[in-house]
Amino acid sequence: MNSAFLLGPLIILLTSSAVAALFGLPRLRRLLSINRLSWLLALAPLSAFITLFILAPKTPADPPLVWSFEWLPALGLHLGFYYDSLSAFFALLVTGIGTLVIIYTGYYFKGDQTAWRFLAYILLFMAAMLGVVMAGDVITLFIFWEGTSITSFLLVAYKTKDEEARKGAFQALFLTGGGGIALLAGLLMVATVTGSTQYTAILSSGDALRNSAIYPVMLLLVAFGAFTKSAQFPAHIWLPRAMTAPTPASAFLHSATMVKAGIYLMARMNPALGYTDLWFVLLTGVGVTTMLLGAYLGLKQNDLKALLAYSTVSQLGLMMAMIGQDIEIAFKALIIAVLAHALYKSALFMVAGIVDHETGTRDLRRLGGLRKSMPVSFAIAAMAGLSMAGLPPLFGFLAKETLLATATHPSLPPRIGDLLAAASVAAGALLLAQAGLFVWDTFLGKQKDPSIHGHEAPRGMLLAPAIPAFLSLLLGLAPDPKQLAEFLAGAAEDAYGGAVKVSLALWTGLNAPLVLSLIAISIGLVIFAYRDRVRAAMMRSGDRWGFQQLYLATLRAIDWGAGQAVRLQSGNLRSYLSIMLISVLLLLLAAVTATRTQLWSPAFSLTWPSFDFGGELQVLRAFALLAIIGAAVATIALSRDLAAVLAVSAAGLAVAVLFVLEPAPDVALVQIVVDVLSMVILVLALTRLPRIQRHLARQLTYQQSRPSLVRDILIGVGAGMVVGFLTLLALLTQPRGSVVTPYYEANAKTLTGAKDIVGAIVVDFRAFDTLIEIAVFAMAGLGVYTLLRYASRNAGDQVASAPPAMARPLPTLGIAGKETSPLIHALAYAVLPLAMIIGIIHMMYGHDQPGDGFTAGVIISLAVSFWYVVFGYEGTKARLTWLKPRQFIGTGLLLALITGAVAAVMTGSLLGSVDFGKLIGLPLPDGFYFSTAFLFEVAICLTVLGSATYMIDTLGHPGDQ
Amino acid sequence: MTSQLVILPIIIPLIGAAVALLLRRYPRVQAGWALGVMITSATSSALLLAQVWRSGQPVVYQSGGWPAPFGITFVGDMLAAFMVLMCQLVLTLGIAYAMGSKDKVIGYPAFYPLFLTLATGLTGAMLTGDLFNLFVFAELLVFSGTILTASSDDAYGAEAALKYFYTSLIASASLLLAVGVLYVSFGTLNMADLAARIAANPGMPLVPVAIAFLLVTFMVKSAVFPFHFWQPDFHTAAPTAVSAMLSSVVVKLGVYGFLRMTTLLFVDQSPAIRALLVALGLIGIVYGGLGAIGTHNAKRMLAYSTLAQVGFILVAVGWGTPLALAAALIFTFNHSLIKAAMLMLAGQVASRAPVKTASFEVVQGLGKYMPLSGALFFVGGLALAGIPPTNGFISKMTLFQSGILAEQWESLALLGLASIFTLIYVIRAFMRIWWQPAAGPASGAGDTPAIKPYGDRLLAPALLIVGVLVLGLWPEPLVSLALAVSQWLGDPAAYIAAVLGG
Amino acid sequence: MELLTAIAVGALFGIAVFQLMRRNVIRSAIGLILLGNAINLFLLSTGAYDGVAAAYTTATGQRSDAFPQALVLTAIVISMGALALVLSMLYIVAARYKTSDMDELTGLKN
Amino acid sequence: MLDILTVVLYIALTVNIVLMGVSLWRVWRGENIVDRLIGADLVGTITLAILVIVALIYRDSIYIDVALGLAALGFISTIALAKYIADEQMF
Amino acid sequence: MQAWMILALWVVYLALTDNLQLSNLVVGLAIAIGLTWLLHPDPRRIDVRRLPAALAATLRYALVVVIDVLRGGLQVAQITLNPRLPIRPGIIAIPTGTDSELATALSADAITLSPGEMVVEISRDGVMYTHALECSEAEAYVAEAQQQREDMLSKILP
Amino acid sequence: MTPVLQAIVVVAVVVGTAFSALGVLGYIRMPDVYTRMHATGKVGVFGVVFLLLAAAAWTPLGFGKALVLILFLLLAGPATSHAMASAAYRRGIPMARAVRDDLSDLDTSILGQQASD
Ligand code: NA
Ligand code: NA
Repeated sequence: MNSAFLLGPLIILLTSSAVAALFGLPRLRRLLSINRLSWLLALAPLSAFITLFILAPKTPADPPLVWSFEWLPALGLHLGFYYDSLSAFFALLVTGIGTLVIIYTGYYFKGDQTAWRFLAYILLFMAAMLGVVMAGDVITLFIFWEGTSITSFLLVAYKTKDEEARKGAFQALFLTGGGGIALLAGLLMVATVTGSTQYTAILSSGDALRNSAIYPVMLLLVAFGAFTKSAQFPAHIWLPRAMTAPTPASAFLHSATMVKAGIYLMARMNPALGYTDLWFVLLTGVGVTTMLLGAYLGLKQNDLKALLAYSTVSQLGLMMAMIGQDIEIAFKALIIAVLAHALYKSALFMVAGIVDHETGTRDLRRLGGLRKSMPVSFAIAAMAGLSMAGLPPLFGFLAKETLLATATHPSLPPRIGDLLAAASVAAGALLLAQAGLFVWDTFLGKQKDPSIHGHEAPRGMLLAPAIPAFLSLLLGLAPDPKQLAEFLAGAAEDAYGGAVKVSLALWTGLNAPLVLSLIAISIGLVIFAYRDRVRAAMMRSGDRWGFQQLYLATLRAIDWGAGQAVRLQSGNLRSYLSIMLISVLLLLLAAVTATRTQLWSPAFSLTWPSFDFGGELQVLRAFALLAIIGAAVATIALSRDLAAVLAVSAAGLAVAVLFVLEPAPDVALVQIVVDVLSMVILVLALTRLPRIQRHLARQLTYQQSRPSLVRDILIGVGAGMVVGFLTLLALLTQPRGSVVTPYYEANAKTLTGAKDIVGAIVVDFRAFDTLIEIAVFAMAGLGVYTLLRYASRNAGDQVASAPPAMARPLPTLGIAGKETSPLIHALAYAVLPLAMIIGIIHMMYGHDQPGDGFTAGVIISLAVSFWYVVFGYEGTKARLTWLKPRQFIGTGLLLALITGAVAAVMTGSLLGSVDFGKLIGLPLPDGFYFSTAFLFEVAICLTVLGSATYMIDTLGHPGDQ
Repeated sequence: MTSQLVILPIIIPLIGAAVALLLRRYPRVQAGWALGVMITSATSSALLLAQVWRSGQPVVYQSGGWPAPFGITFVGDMLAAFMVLMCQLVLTLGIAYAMGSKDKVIGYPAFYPLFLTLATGLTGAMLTGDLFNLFVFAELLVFSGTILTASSDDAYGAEAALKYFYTSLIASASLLLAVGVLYVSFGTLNMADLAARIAANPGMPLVPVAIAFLLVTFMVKSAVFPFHFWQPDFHTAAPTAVSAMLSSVVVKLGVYGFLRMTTLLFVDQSPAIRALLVALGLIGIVYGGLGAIGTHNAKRMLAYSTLAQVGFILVAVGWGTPLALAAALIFTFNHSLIKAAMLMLAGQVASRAPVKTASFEVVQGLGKYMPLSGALFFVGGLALAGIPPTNGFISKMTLFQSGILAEQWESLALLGLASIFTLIYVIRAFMRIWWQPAAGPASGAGDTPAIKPYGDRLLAPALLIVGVLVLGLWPEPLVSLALAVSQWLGDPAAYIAAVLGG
Repeated sequence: MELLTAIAVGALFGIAVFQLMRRNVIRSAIGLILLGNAINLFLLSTGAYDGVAAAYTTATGQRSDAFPQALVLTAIVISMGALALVLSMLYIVAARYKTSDMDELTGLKN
Repeated sequence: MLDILTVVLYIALTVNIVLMGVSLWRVWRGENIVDRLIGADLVGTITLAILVIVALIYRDSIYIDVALGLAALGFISTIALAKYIADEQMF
Repeated sequence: MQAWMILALWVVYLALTDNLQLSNLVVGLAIAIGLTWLLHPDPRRIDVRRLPAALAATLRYALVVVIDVLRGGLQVAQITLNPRLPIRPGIIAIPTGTDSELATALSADAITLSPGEMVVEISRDGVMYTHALECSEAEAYVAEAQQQREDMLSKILP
Repeated sequence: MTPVLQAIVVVAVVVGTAFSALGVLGYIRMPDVYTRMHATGKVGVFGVVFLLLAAAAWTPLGFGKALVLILFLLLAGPATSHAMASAAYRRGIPMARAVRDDLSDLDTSILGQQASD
């Protein structure tokens, strides 16, 4: 048999889901009623069922079908299938019941043409579920596993408007998703120990796995994943709340399939991970607790589906407990229990759906006496209910008998056996009572609510539950069908890892299990008889287990944490800054102390300013340093903002003096032009603040709570000490060497023709820095422009600026007002051309003297700003029509890049150095080279001019377009 | 030409920006031009990666023809080429989104130029082999991002941008201090040269100081706790086309930086750095996850989510084994696609809201009219939560696997626990927008919903989600690429030799 | 002299940081300028040589280290741009949120 | 090497430093804003003088180029500030 | 005016570059012409025949200003050093007859340059409101000096 | 040649610095901002101009450059003083010991108003 056929069912189901989804298109939707569509779509699971049946190993001796392909060779991962009896058993359940559910769906949603969505989801779910049970490796398993979680989420929340539905779906996803994370980790650990993700390897590596040091962890993780999925205590809480799903989904997911995924997984892993004490204790403990708890809670329910849900929880616990055992019969019990449960529970769910559908309620307190109006439903319910109650001659009886046989098996440790037996009896009794509740109180007895009138469901709808219910009876009555027994034995063997004998004979003689069974039945009947009183007492006792409360509390805790987390995001920039700066300081402290770094060298010696003659420049330096400190302090101490601006400007000038003394004339020049430009735009910005706000701001300067002031001072002192100390280290470190500077010094003249080494670095050696730097500057200017001319206008930002208050309005011309005096005009007329010439000289001869394209651009733009001051905004615009900042920026950047590109063509290197003048033989003035560097300077100048003009222009007149 | 390949991804967007600036009178031409530029640029980065991968050698380019370490070297090694391709792919889709966006800011003449300089800054910072040059590129990135956000239609854009810019000052100052300290100690700023000299003389006293400052720099860039405060604001208030870039690729600059620090510059000192990264990553995972749950706005939620997702990446970088580094890279790549798509979708929903905001109060229930967005968002959400068959699953799987192999049990446990947060916020957001009935302004009067008939176009996020699924179903290329990159990262000597020897 | 330089640079940096954290937005912008100045002075102090002559090829005597100077040139330009950008944002803040108080800029939180 | 020119230059430098100090003091403690502005302008001018003296001491005209920049720009800020003081607007 | 400007810019360029090579002359002229074209001042023609006289007047004007300035400088020095600070400051109105903006500007410049006087405001009809340290004596003297300067300026300016 | 040059330079430096000192002295001694500007204006003109002349003689600085700078200062200095004086007057900063004020007749606003600072 070609194992690739295994892909078939999956593809069929996925395709059918896509087909259903296509009916989301209105045009298609009109073609078929939802009823017919589901009949049509039911062919998909049916054909999958048939295919799987054909492919299935029929006896324990048949080898598994294995198919895989290399999915992620880089990590050695495969995807594939492993189709043995266990897989086939579950796969056939999935597709078999799936077929019925699809048919049922069509009736359930009759007339609701939007139900294509449901069909698409449930078929997708079916595919995922099939993938889980057929997976050939843990990765494939996990992929489909998560697929079932997601699709079931969509199904549970199908009635999206219903808050309960959303909550239930969320809870299910939260728990199964959390389990999924654990499962992934666990499975990856398994794969790591095994060295392979594939079952073929894993199943034969049981000893390695059990002996691994991380065995407990991986087992707990895998089990946690399985427990959440299979609603095991304490994750059982999601299942009843998932009953908000439309009944077809509940029937399928919450009885027959998805909740069994955990059972399947643990059964699958049993040969690899089982047979240890931990395994036994864990599965038995959790399973038994779940079994009892589910049975107990089920009896409390008024909602038919909730009742079924809890009884499902109980059965799942039972199955889990069986897997925990290490005896053959437990696995026989397991397989039979799964089958029995799938049959009766899906039937009951579908009947519950029919009742709901036909009467409009699922509330036991309102239902009753439907036997007459819904006889077929009653018959189906009765059959399935008897099976659930574990009464002969139904298949459920066999399941219970086998379970009790396991519990009383001699090879079990005595106390465990007693415990298991007692639990089984208790659960069996409670389940019987529940089954009675379901059947009796719905169909028999008196009609409780006269407004409820039952109608029998359509035949097709009845067909779906009838088949599994009838099978429950058939399998019970059939005298030990050999082939089926063989098949089930195969499945049990795959889970057990050894031979299992399965017979399906109902009657095994009068033995301990039968006695126990009779006890259970008797107790169950008593409880049923006194159900009203029992249930009332249970209701009074409240939800003592409180795991739902625990879940809600967990969510609340998370939400509380979330609230705290976002509260940290207080919105206060100053506190952000202080936290960050403190962190920086701590990090530095940690870095230095952790590495036990000796920052201070004993060789360091401090020299004081020497006042010997000839060292007077040192005095100037000392003065400049003191001036810097003074000016910086003044920026704090001066209460007027304008005075503080003057102080910062003075500090900048003092810094320039220090640069001169370095000596670094180039830097000093740039510092000066930038200082002036900064002051101009700072004052411009000051004019943009409304006076009221300016006054408020002034009051704010010293308005601060004492703790925060202390905090800021400490941060300032800390930061200052760090940088001061670093400066000291930088100055004292000896010998200091530079790898790069000697090269620049040696090659500036010869390779770039520049006397000015700094200039050579800026426009030649590290031209790329400069290129990007001017791009930054360009974007800054453009940004100012965009923000103030576009964003601010669009947002309707308004500065409520009062008209300028002149203390003395004069009719004469001076400095104020729209028109300034002729003397100042004359200066303006002189300064712009002068600035341009100076700028041009900076560009032409910048490689021999301080100044470069940047200073050129700033100087010219400052001259332009002076025009703004002198002639006013409109006046300047009218006079300097050639001043187009955006074009300047664009052209400048482009020119720089083109220059670089031309150099790239000519020298093979972007921003390389080419002297065109020399190349063409142009007779140029000494010291002027018509070279790439010159063009680059021009480009810089244009860009900077454009950008600085934007800054001045828009900060001065933000409202203008 | 082959070595020029490494600067093309930098230069093409820059040229594009300059030209776009001159095209302001023709907005459509400008937009088309920008897209063309970005596609070209992305193609060049793909070629770069192809060449590096094929040859096994980094493409080194000495700009201006000056030999290293004297000029500025650009190095397209596996890491840089990988990151750059990722960035440029997403940036291309960002432009595509912008073109279909209804934001007013898109219409400003400087929008596309700024977008392109953002690309230049990001790309350049990753390709440059010089620490100071990295500073300059990072500034270009900061400036472009700041302006784009400050001019956002969102009224809080300016506030967010201001906060970001102030925070970036800390990064910039730190980087410059690091530059100074390294220059004092080693006399060079070429990263390969530095790496060689630091390795030769690891005991230089100022090295820990430099490490601390560089860490701060990249922590700000990647919004690592406690340098993250700017991030939720900034990524929320930015125009959607931009915030999708910021939260997906731009934050990865820090990740790049951490990788360079631990695998090239400070190999000897890396154990301590790694330990710190693991701790910070875990804090980020918890904090970001909680923040995403606690916040009130879909875009903001995704921004917080980025804090957490970067946390996952940092943990992997901190583990530092070859597989962990590969996992970090896979995570990085996948998250870029996912987060870009998610933010675009959140923005798309906001673009149809009666008041343009992604605030849950406003967009609640709007999804009813946007089923396709919902489907895409759902798939994206699954990817974010690491659920198959999306690429997010591949990220999570390789991450877990690497943690298991590295036997990092404690961090793995915390990481696993906190990853449930993702599921919580993604699902809640999805349910609130697409399932919960509308309330507030969106509910409108009577039957007519107060929803704008047209919003941003879905093409870009749809393409991204297709990518999310394709990479989830067929992860082989990405995984083997990431493995190749991580293998390359294990050999700093090759990087140094390629730069200094060539 | 080194000590005085270090103290001045440290003081400048510390005051810059302090100013950056003022409520008054103008003071904060002033802090930005001071910060740039302090960092540039620090960068210059990393120069490898105690120069007595400017870094020109024609100079005689020990030249100052040209390399940090080139870096400082770039840094100055960038901080200038930063100032302009910050000021324009402060304008919007004043116009849009009607405040000059950093503490009132809390529209974005949680 | 202590020729008279050197002595004079150093004295001039010292004097200018003192003058600068005085001017800075007035910027700090000016009686009104214009007074401070005068002081600030004076600071600029004295800086200019100091730059020229430094150029004379180094005997290098490079510093004059720096001075040229300051000279060509310093007054711009002064006049712009004067405008601002006069009517709270620059333009 | 344009030729004046070209000439002035050319001279300034040459002075600043300190290079009289032919190529630099050409480059300088090109720059001067380019800048003039860019800034396009009032297109007033100049009379070439008046050029020598104008240049001579300019020199004399400069000399007068320099002498004024030096003399006044010493005066102010005396005042400043005098412990009694003998000043009688005030603002006086000095009318000028010129209507040309440039002439007004140059006059104001000269007045302000001379120590002891400083133009505070200028009325639209050319009256200089001048702050003087010694306003009682200054008025007549200043007016006279102003007349002298105006005569010369009228020769210089077209 | 050099001694003569040195002598010229010494004189220029001494004169220039002396004027600067005088200017600053006047800045301190004069009673109001207007009178102070008279004094400080000297620094810009004399102090710097003489130093520039010295520089032209003593450093490679060309005379042409120095001359341009000087001429420029001769224009910019007065203009600056003028602007500051105008600003002070318009701001309403009072004159001390003033014996007359021809401008006050033109002042259309309430006289005697004092500026806040
Ligand atoms: Na230069
Ligand atoms: Na005067």
